[in-house]
Order: sequence, then C-alpha cells, then structure tokens
Amino acid sequence: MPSLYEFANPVLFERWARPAIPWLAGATALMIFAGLYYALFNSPADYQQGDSVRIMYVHVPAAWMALFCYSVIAISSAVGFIWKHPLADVAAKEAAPIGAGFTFLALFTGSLWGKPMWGAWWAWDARLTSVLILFFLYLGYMAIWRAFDDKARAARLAAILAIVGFVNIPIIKFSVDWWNSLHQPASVFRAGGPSIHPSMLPPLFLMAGAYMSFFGAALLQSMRNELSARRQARLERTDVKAASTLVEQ
Amino acid sequence: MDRADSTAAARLFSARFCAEGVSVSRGGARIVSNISITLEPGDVVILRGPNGSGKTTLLRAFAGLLRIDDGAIRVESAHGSSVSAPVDEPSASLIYCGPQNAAKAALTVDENLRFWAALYDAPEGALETARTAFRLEGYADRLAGALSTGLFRRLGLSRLVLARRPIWFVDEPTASLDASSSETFARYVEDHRAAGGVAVIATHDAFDIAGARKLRLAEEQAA
Amino acid sequence: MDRADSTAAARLFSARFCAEGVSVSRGGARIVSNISITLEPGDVVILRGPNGSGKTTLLRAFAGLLRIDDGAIRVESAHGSSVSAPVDEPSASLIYCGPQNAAKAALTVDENLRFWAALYDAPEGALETARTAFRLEGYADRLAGALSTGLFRRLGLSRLVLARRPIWFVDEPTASLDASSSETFARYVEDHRAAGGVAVIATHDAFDIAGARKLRLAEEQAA
Amino acid sequence: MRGLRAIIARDVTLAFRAGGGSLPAVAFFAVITVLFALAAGPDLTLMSKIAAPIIWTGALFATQISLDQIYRADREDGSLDVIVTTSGELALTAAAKAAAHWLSTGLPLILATPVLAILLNLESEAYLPLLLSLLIGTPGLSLIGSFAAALTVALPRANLLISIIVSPLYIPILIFGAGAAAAGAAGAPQYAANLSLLGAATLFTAVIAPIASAAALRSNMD
Amino acid sequence: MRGLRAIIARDVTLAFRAGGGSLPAVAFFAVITVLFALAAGPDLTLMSKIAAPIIWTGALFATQISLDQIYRADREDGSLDVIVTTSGELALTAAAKAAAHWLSTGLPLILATPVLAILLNLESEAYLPLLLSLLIGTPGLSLIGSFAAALTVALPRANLLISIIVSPLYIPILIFGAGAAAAGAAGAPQYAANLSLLGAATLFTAVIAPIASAAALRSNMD
Ligand code: HEM
Ligand SMILES: Nc1ncnc2c1ncn2[C@@H]1O[C@H](COP(=O)(O)OP(=O)(O)OP(=O)(O)O)[C@@H](O)[C@H]1O
Ligand SMILES: Nc1ncnc2c1ncn2[C@@H]1O[C@H](COP(=O)(O)OP(=O)(O)OP(=O)(O)O)[C@@H](O)[C@H]1O
Ligand SMILES: [Mg+2]
Ligand SMILES: [Mg+2]
Repeated sequence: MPSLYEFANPVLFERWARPAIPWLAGATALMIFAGLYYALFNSPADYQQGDSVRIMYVHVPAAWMALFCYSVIAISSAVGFIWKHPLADVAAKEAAPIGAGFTFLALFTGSLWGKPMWGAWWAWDARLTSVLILFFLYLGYMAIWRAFDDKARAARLAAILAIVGFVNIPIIKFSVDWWNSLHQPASVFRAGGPSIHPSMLPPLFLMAGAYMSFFGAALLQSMRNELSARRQARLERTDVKAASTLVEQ
Repeated sequence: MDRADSTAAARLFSARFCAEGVSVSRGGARIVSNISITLEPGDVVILRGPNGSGKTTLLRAFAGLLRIDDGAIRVESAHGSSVSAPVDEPSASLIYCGPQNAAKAALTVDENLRFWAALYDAPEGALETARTAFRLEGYADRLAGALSTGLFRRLGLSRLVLARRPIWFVDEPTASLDASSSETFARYVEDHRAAGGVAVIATHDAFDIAGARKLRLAEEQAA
Repeated sequence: MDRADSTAAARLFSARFCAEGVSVSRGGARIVSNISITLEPGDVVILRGPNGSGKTTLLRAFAGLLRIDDGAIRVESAHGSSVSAPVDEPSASLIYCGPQNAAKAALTVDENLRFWAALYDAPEGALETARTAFRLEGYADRLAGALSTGLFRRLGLSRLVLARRPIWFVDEPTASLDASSSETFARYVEDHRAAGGVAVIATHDAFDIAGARKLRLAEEQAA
Repeated sequence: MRGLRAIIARDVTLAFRAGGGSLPAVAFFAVITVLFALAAGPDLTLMSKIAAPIIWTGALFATQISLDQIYRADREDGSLDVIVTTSGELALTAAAKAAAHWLSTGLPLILATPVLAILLNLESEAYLPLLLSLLIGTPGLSLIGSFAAALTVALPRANLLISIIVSPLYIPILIFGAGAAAAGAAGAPQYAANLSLLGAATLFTAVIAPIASAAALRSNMD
Repeated sequence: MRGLRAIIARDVTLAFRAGGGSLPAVAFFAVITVLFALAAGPDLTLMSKIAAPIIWTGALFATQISLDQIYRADREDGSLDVIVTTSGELALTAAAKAAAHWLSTGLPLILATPVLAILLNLESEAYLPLLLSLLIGTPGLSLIGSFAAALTVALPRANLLISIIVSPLYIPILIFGAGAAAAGAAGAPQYAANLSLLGAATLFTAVIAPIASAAALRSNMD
C-alpha cells in the first residue's frame, strides 16, 4: 500500500486528479440542476418570509462552504508546515480563492435577503460581521501568497497565518449564540437535530452537495494549473544567472 | 580591548566553524552553490568578489540569518563536539556584523552600547572597552543619528567588542572608515585570531590581515 | 555615457565653482570654518580627512543643501557672470551624490532611473546610457530593495549620468563598489573633467584620479 | 512640468505598491469603521445618525496617518536632496507632493464612501452632500497636512507633533465640511453657505500651504 | 532575562522619545476623537451611547497604527539580526516586544480613557467596566498585532496587509471586550461571562502569539 506521502506526490496526483475532475464537474451540474428545481418549484414558500426564503438555498450552503473551505486551508497548511509537503501548500493556496468566492456569495445573498427581512442591506451583528471578517481573513491569506516572490517562504508564512486564523472559525460558528444578533442561530447542524421544515432539507442538501463537488473540481484543476506553472517557472529559471562558488586565491 | 587583554582570552576561544556544500537562494534564484569551508581556531578569511556575487548572502547564511537550500553548517568546539547548527537556531558563538549598523538613530551612542551589552550579556567593564576600542569616547551622549557615516560605522563595529564571540562574520567593515580606523579594526582582528577566534571578512577595500586566507566568490563558469 | 560622447559634450561644461570663507555649523557646533576654494572647469578635487572631520558637511553646504554661517558660494559661467548662489536656491548646475542613494527600494531599477530622468529633465537616450554606464542592464526590472549593497550604490551613482551637470559633489562614491566598478567610476570622472566638468569627491578609499587636486580636512570634530 | 508630473506619478505608485504608504490609510479606516460598528452593536438608527461624522472623521484620519511619510521617507533615502535641487520653484513641488497625497488618500476615501455609507446605513438623501463636501474639503486636508509634514521633516518620528500641529488647522475645513454634509442631508438652507465657505477655505489653503511648505523645507535642510 | 528587559526598556524609550513610535497613536486617537465629537455636533445622549465603542475602537486603532514599527524598524537598521541571534528563546523575545508595545500603546490609552470618557459624556457606572475590559483586553491586541507585524516584516510597507490580517484576529477580543463594557454599564448578567471570556482570549493569545511570531520571524529571515 502506498504511503500517504507517495499518494500525494505530484506525479501520482496528476494521475488521479485528471480523471476525477470530469466526474466532479458532472456531479456538480446534476446536483445544481436538481437542487434549483426543488428550491424554486418544489419547496414551500415560508409562512413568514414568502418566496424570498428561496434565497436560502443559495445562501446557506454558501455560508457553510465559506467555513468549510477555510478549514481545508487550515488543515492543509498544518500538513504543509509540519511535514513540509509541497502539495499540501498548493492545496491550501488554491482553496483560498474558491473559499473567498463562496464567502462573497454568502455575504451577497445574505445582503439581498436582509433587505426584505430586516429592512437594511447590512446590519452590525456578530454573524454578519464575522463573515465579513472571514472574507478579510481570506484576503489576508491570499495577499501573503501574492506578496512574496519566494514561494517557499510564502507557503510557510501563509500557513502560519491560516493556522492562527483558524481560531476564528468556531467564533463565527457560535457568534450567534454569544452575541446579540438579528441573524438566526443554526437550525440544521445543531445539538438536538434540525429544526427547520423537513421539506426544505432536500434542496438544501442538494445545493450543498453541488457546491462541494464544485469545490473539489475547481480545487483539483487549479492545483494542476499551479503545479504546471511552477514546473514551467523552474525550467525557465535555470538559465538566468549562474550561482557563485568559492575559489581560493 | 587592549592587546594584553585579548591575548589573555586565548583559552576562551576554541571554536571550529564548518560549512559543507551550502547553497542559498534569494527571491527564488540560486545565489551561491555548493560552498564548503572549514575554519579552525585562529583562521581568518578575507572574502572578495564582485558586487552581487553573494558575499553578504553567504555570510548571513553562515550566521544562521538566511535559510540554506542544501548543505550543513556546524559550529564545533575544538574538541570535536558539535556545539550547535546555526540554521533555525542561531548559535551563541557566532556574530554577524552587516553593512547596517544595528544602532538606533534616536538613541545616544551610550544607550546603543548599553542595549547591546545587555543582549550579548557583556560583563561590567565591556562598555568602557568598546568605547575606547573604536574611539567613541567623545561621543557618548551624542544621538547616533547625528554621527558622521564613519563614526556610525565604528559604533556598529563596537558590537564585536561587546559580544566577545569566537566566530565573526563581518561585512564590509571598513567601507566608510578612515585609514586609522581601518588600521584599528585590522589590529583588533589580529588580536581576535591570536585569541583563537575565527573570522570571515567580506570586503572590497585594500584591507588585509597578515596570514589570512584569501577567498573569492565568483560566478560559476557556465558548464 | 561612452567616452566619445562625453568628450563631445566639452563645450557644454564651462562652469566655475567658488567658495569663500565658508563656515558651517551642525547641531550648534561649528564643524568646518573659513574654507575657500575655487574650481575652474576641468578641476577635480579629492577630499580626504578622518571620520567626522566634516567632509559630508562641507559637500552638502557647497551643494546648497546646508545653510552656511559665513562666507559665500558662487557658481559662475566661465565667462565670469554669476549663474547662481546655491544657498536658498540650489543651482541647476550642481549635483550632490550622498552616501544614501536616493533610490526607492519599492521601485524597480528602471522606475528609479525614469524618475530621476524626469527630475533632471534628461533627454531620451540618457536612460540607456545610465544603465550601461554602471552596468545595470541585467537588473532593469529588479526591485531596488533586492539589490546588493554595491549594485544599489551603482544605481545611486547613475544619477550623475542622468543629470549631466557641470559641478559634482560626490560623497564616498566607491565605498562598497568592487574594483572594476570603482575603475568604471574613475574613468567616468575623467571623462567629466575632460568635458570641462568640475568635481569634488570625498573618499577614504585608495581611489585616485590622475591630475586631481588633493585636499584634506584635518581635525576630527569631537562633540 | 515634467518633474512635477514625475513626482506625482511616483508618489502615487509608491502608495499603491506593496501595501504602499497612504492607500492603506483608507483600508485601515474601513477596517476600523467595521470594527467600530461591530463594537457599537446592531442599532441601525444610531448608526445612520453618526454615519456622516464618522466618514468625515475618517477623512481626517486617513489624511493624518500618512502625512508623516510625505517628506520623511524621501529625506531618509536621500531623494529629498534630489527633489529640492531639481525643482525650479519649490512651492510648486510642494503642491505636487500634496496633490499626490490627495490622490492616494482623499480620492480613494471618496471612492470608498458609498460602500462605507451602505455599511453605516446612511440615508439616501445624505449621499450627495457628503460626497460633495468631501470632494471640496479633502484637498485642503492634504495641503495643510503636507505643510505640517514639511515643518517636521527633520525630526526622527514626528507623528505626535504633526497631529498636534495639524488638528487646529483642520478645524475650519472640518466644521464647514461636516456642517455642509449635515445641512445638505437635512435639506437645511445653510447647505450652500457651508459649501462655499468650505470651497473658500480649500482655495485659501491651496495658495498658502505650498509657499509655507517650501519655506519650511528650506529651513529644514541639513 | 537581562536581554528581555533591555528590549522592553529600549522599545519603550524609543516610543516616548522624539515623538516616538507608538505613544503618538494615543494622542492621534485623542485628537481624532475630539474632531469626531466636533463633527458629530452637540447631541450628548448620542455621544454617551457610543462613548464606550469609540474608546474600544480607539484601542484597536492605537494598537494597529503602530504595529508596522514593531519589527520593521529593527529589521531595516539591522537590530533584528542582533535580537534574533542573541535570543535564547525567540518566542520569549517576541513576547517582550509585544509587552513593550502594550506599555507604549495600551497602557497610555487606558490612562487616557478617563479623560476621553468625560469628553464623550460616558455614564459614570460605565467607567469601571470599560477600564477593566480595556485592561484585560488590550494586551491581547498587542500580542496579536505583533504577530501580524512579524508575519509582514519583510515587506517594504505592509500597513494595508497588516490591517487586513489583524482585523479578523482582533474580533474575539473586541466582541468580548466591548460586550463586557456594555453589559457592565447596563448591569447586565453577561458582564462576568464576557469578562472571563475576554480573559481567556487574552491568555490564549499570550500562549499562541509569541510562538507564531517566532515562527514567522524565522521564516522571514533574509
Ligand atoms: C450578509 C448577510 C448574511 C451573512 C454574512 C450570513 C451568514 C450566514 C452563515 C455564516 C451561516 C452559516 C451558519 C452555520 O452553519 O451555523 C448562515 C446560515 C443561515 N442564514 Fe445567513 N447570513 C446573512 C444574512 C441572512 C439573512 C438576511 C437571513 C434570513 C433572514 C439568513 C438566514 C440564514 C439561515 C436560515 C441560515 C441557516 C441556519 C442553519 O440552519 O444553520 N441569513 N448565514
Ligand atoms: N532580498 C533579495 N531578494 C532577491 N535577490 C536579492 C536579495 N538580496 C540580494 N539579492 C541578490 O542576490 C545577489 C547577491 O547579493 P549579495 O548582497 O549577497 O551580494 P554581495 O556579494 O554582498 O554584493 P556587494 O558587494 O554589492 O555587497 C545579487 O544579485 C542581489 O541582487
Ligand atoms: N545632524 C547632525 N547634528 C549634529 N552633528 C552632526 C550632524 N551630522 C553630523 N554631525 C557631526 O558633524 C561632524 C562632521 O560630520 P560629517 O558627516 O561632515 O563628517 P565626515 O567628514 O563626512 O565623516 P565620515 O568620514 O565619517 O563620513 C561630526 O562630528 C558629526 O558627528
Ligand atoms: Mg554585500
Ligand atoms: Mg561623510
């Protein structure tokens, strides 16, 4: 049986990532289609919120993904930092823009939803602000990668930041309970089981599944791009300048 | 430190510095590659090479201030036991004196000296010795920022006196020193080697130490 | 600038620099006093003196960057008419190149050069000339902050090429230059004087220009 | 002219590059605003009342925080020597430095204002007066600020002194500016008067500040 | 120990000398507060509602504005080499740097709070909770901030990046700190809970931040 390290070596990675991508992409398309169908036509309007509740099926899984992607970054960063595994660094790096995208989607749809629900695009409660702040965390993480030419150093520093920033995830998750908030507390993933209407669950989970497989496909593809870009850069660099050596005089 | 003093210190210094196949990159490009050198107690190396050849890079890597790509760096006591490997954990027997002087312009000369003395854990009298070694007595209460270039450099070099470490990496020490200060510095290096110390000195000047090894960093001939 | 070029410029440069009884104080203390000097077109002065003797102070005062207590500084066209007095209104015929290099670490080499070219209103080709004069071609897109000490200094000196001014005050130009770069600089000064330019160069190095006047500031000005 | 344009272009480039000098002031201010709003809690009407003063204070802040750099960085690396010795008329050069500062603090702040205003729940009729007052007033802030920077360029780290020097000089612009924003939002008649006083203050500053800066720079040469 | 004490003493001296590095942040903040009060106009109840959040924001601000200097100045003049090569345990050195930063920003801010609170018309029962929450919370801010400073020390001017990095990390302390101040003023029962969560956050930070800073400094050597 191959060790974890071998499994993750770039050549092997290429061998299993390439065929996986179309499958994941296909799954994404299917689930999006089914999920949107359920969400728009085959689920009840809320007795309070009317049809605007349908934003939920876009919003809630996006918010989940925002948290999930950050966790992926933090875990691969830890692996990359401790075991110095380059693929883990690349995975962390490439997960960031995708996660930032989901975070933005959650913010945007939440804002859209907020206008009819609360009468304002934005409110200063802990849940909303902390997602905004999560967005900053993503930006900071990506900025570190961009700021350094030296990829090895960027990887170490970004990893340190991601690991330290991970403490924020539980705070975002539980901020609704700890802090005065307009936003509703968790009703699906909570102690004591889901508290929302059962008919809302299938489209919610279908959309979540779609987001998940999209994340998988996009991550693998951008990792492949990054790896080949690095190979290219390495090839180009060798002929730039000869390194110095010591000679006795 | 006057000469009798440092010669008496001979028994203190007996460290050997050893680099094997060291390669260093900066900004993603390999700057120096496959450098090996062993310095026995009393060895002084004068390192030359054109601008940009990697002298500063190499010295910083030796001092544990730059990550090396390959190779190994060891500091050993002369009895053979490995004292420490500077990468990730810069050794307490090394000192690097770079082109900047590590002094604060907003502190006086004496305040700077006292700060270093605390960091290097120098004994009581060391401050006095450092002041006289590089003739800074007249400037004790002057803000370092109001020193001339060469005086500021002398302040920077006086760290060597306070630190009393066996292995020195000194980068362009005499760059803006006048002749007599360069002379002072050279004598000070001689005392250091007489005491069993080791030094690598990167320079472009005519600066020389009797009996020093001369090494040159130069671009590898394209193979 | 290659040599033919600058010799062709000979007709341009015909400024005379004249200081009379100049005294300068810094931080309340008199640093140099009663300095008089006249430099005819083609004169080069090598200024030496111990650290802290006031070389930098004097050059900055000459260049109009430091207020003088007493005396007068004049720049005259060789025909005798006074072009300008640098204090309060630094003259367009002077350039001062100090120990700092006036380059921004966060800009690339070329961006720095282009900025200077605009300030000194240099003509089209000057950028290319400046790059080659101090062998910076390979570094055009490198951030100046990632240059080695000597390369950074070369970037700083290339201002002289862009500015094409008749009167130079250059402070420790060769301090961290390798031998061949110092050589380049010396040749460049020779071209300048051949073109009728004037230069005062403060240095501690063995640096020399054939036929240059040697002056010495003697006292170290202690606190 | 070529030199002045180069100075402006360089300073703006530096501000935007690698986390730059003065652009961050705006980001900084935005972050502080977000954190302030979080600390103040979810009371939306309270927020909308203080939105305009907060943004005006932000303008002062973004200006002030980066003043220190206008001349000091150039002095430390020797560029100031070059700038001074090549400038035909030092007051024009000082004006160019102030313009560059405004382009990298005042302007980004004005551009960020609509977003910040949404976050702070500003009422819709208050947008235009706020933006107009900022557009007219912030150049004055940069001009005054660069004068204070010139005055203190020779001091090692002069942030404290700068903020003491600058705050009384900012008062007229702040009073007319915030006054115009408030009056405009309320539809009050003082709106026009405040705006024109604000304009007068900025114009006056545009004449005096560069000359004073040039004099200060000359006195600070050493 | 001797080295750590020397680092703290030196950094505090530098901060207070010649307009220093971080003390001005407090003055700066005080000036901004006064100007904000001026811009917001004479509504005293409005003021008293936002007094505590303003002062907490001020703590963030005063901390953040001076972060940039914690390591960068030392790096630029070469002192960081000396500090790194002489430190027995780099994490302890990082803790000392953070302590010095707190002494020259957090502490002055706390000392200034009573005065600022009067200006902002804070209710009298709100003083103690506010001061207590600041006392417990601000060391955490300095610790987190110095981590961000260590992370970005190699970048030419990283203010923008620092504020982006630091703001998410400040959130827990801000939430619990401002929460404690508000709850304490209102006599609400969450007061004690918020204070102890705040204490826990600061303690946790005191363990993590120096280690993370040391790792960042090591990665940034060049
Ligand atoms: C920009 C504004 C908003 C942001 C940043 C935001 C953020 C979030 C986050 C992070 C979650 C995930 C919670 C978890 O897994 O524990 C979430 C879930 C949710 N949000 Fe929002 N939200 C916003 C606006 C809204 C609005 C206006 C509504 C509707 C009133 C809403 C309704 C929900 C619901 C129903 C959930 C699912 C809770 C659950 O079942 O776990 N959100 N939101
Ligand atoms: N931070 C950096 N990032 C990228 N490249 C760098 C960096 N610092 C130095 N370099 C490059 O590394 C090479 C070696 O630089 P180094 O400073 O070691 O040269 P040196 O031999 O000390 O030169 P000098 O005699 O001019 O001091 C140069 O080409 C330089 O431009
Ligand atoms: N800003 C200042 N304030 C007060 N004194 C100063 C200031 N700058 C320099 N000095 C003092 O003026 C004297 C002359 O300094 P200057 O820099 O001119 O010397 P120099 O001849 O250039 O020396 P070096 O060879 O070291 O460069 C020195 O004693 C110096 O300490
Ligand atoms: Mg070097
Ligand atoms: Mg000098």
